[in-house]
Amino acid sequence: MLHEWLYIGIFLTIALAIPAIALTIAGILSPKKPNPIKNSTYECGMETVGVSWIQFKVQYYIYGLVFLVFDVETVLLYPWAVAYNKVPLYGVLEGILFVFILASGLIYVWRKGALEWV
Amino acid sequence: MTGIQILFIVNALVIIFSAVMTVTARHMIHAALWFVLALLGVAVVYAMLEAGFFAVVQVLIYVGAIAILIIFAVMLTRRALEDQEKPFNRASLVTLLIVGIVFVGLILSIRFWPLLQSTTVPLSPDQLTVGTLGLALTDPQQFALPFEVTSILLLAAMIGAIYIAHERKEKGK
Amino acid sequence: MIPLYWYLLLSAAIFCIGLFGAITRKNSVGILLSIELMLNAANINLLAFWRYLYAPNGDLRAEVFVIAIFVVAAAEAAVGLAMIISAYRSRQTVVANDMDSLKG
Amino acid sequence: MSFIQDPIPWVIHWLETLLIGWGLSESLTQVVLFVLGAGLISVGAMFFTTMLIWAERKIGGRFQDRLGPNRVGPWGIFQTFADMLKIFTKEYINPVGVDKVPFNLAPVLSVAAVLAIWSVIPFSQTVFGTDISVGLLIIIAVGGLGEMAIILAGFGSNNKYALLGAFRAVAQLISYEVPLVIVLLIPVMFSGSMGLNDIVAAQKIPFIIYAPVACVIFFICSIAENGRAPFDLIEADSELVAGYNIEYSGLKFGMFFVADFLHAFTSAIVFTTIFLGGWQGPGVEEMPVLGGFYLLLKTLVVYFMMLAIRFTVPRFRIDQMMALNWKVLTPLSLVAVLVTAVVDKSIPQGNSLFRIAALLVANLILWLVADRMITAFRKRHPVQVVSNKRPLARPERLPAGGEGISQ
Repeated sequence: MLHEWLYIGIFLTIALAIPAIALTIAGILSPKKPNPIKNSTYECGMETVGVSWIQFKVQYYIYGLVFLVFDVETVLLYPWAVAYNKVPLYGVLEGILFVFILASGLIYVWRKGALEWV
Repeated sequence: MTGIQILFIVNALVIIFSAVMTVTARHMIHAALWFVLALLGVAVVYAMLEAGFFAVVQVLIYVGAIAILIIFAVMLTRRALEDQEKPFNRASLVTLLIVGIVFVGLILSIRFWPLLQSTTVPLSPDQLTVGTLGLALTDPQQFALPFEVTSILLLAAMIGAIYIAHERKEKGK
Repeated sequence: MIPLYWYLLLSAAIFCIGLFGAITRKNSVGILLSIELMLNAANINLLAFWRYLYAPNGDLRAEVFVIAIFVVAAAEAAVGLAMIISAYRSRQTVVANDMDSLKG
Repeated sequence: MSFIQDPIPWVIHWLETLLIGWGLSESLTQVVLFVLGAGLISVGAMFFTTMLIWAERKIGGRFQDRLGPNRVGPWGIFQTFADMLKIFTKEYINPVGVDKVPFNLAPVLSVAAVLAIWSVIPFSQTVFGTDISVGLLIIIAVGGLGEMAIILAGFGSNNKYALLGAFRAVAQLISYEVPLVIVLLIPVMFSGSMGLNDIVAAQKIPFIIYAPVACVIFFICSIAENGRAPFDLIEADSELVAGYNIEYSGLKFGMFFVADFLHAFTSAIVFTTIFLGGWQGPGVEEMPVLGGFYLLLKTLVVYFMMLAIRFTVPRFRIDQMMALNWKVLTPLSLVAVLVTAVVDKSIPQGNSLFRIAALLVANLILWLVADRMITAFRKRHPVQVVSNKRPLARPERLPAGGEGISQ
């Protein structure tokens, strides 16, 4: 088990290293002639007005919220799905109850109109 | 000192450093990004404990969902970031003292605990997969109730959060 | 082979950092982050105890507890951030000290 | 097992004995082999992607009645290398006010997040990186790292448009992750494991036949996760200057492109592994090396289908895309999980032909019902203009009172 995670760790390190090395090589090869106009932020030829941060609408948060809840609930269903072949019928029914609770949440959000992108 | 111990110490230092940065960073986005690094470190700790499922779930839920939600929320409330001011309230020194005492107390309380010397035994292949967990979660003799209650808790949280956060259209008129 | 108390020390350290942040942070999102750190510390402890003390007996209580903490963390983040956004909308602040009125 | 039947484990075994013969310890040999294997797989994936960029441009050209690249080398096959050479020598522009660490970390992370998926893919019966028991969840989890990369890019760029683009991209990615995660429960249910090796081994008959609805949902969601047409709102250049990567230049920009192409191919291989039986095919028991060819063949077919969709289907509007996800795919995937769980449990075990037939019929009924419901819904709610407040190009057509102009 641990050596499997070691492999994943090594793989991740290499996966991070390959683009990093490529970027470094390109950084060495590439010319460096900065000037203030080139380095200005790309905003339709205008100076950046204010901080780059602007207000976002709450819809992003709502999607994130629904996603979070669904993600957590689904992840909890994975142990159930792994054991699916071994659990008796009532165990499957429990999983179904779980899915129904999940679905009722979706219906609530839908009826509330929180899923509309306006 | 074996390789895995060195790995643990490096990882622990990364976690603690990023946790400190999370708590002290002035910019909330930076705090959230340091928080993500701390979470990834914690996922590595889980993997070292051979709790593979929880390591992945940590990345999936915390990094993939909670951290993104937090960043969304920071963006939504960004005008009040107060970058220039001190990030702490005036009780910070007293709190530092209290937290130090708590930390020392925690160490002292686990110092002479008899079970501290327990060692690990290799896990059975059944425990490495989450099959047994899944069986236990649906067994009414064991954890079927907590399993369903968690879903109700999440449902309640979602309904509550949507109710609070959703902008009601008719309000403006 | 890592001794059990290493995990406990790490978790105690994270918990104390989180505690410090939860008490002193002005920004309420920061408070939430600190609380999540504390929950993570608890999770490390639970899984360490599971691995060292309970796994040999096939006892799953610690794992179920970890799942519960994940769910609580998610619920807390969802509702807490929604409240912060809502409070921000009505009072234009996320500083916890300024949220001193019970009116919405 | 002879060399012809299964060369790669043979080579690995030879290397292992060689390294141990040199006096390395058992665990160190393991680590060296891991590094070698991981390096080979990642470099191989990157190289293969480079070739696929050419193929994609060529095929895309054909779809659009053009020739595609045809100057560098025969059939323009070296076009990508020429492009790479060019982009390697391009200047990095570091705009003022960027947040250095997130800005530079984002391209690296976006490639790494896709590359990491390759660590769990089984290439044949005997050739795989690792048979970890949570492989399926790892594939989803590293997708979360890709989302972090987009956020880092958007935030680090110090640019309104980059930030807006990043948030739209992340909103799309997390939305489409929901049905993806739900639908992946079905293969796990069938195979009783989250390890990809077990999932492939359980597919003597591919899961696409057991669960076609889940398969289609997964396919749509993986296209959306790629951010390719018809879901290419991440780079909707007519609406958001270019998306989150607007401030990037040189190879840093190129890295996002590499990640994009790599992601397309990777999701094709993931789709093949989970629903089309991976390396399964006739004769793999005797000749495991054939499995690799089957996998490649199936993956290329899936990839070609993705290309065909990309080059023929017009782009969704963002509200349509979100509606498709939350109002069609998510409920449908939940119902698909329910139907599969009930049907599979209620039919007697052991009779595999009957089981397939029952599941197939259940899926078809589900599909028909869903189709009917969508049609009925669209009849009740005919398509209407979402926003009639947009500024008109011709002022004389302004509605009375000039209310039509939105600011």
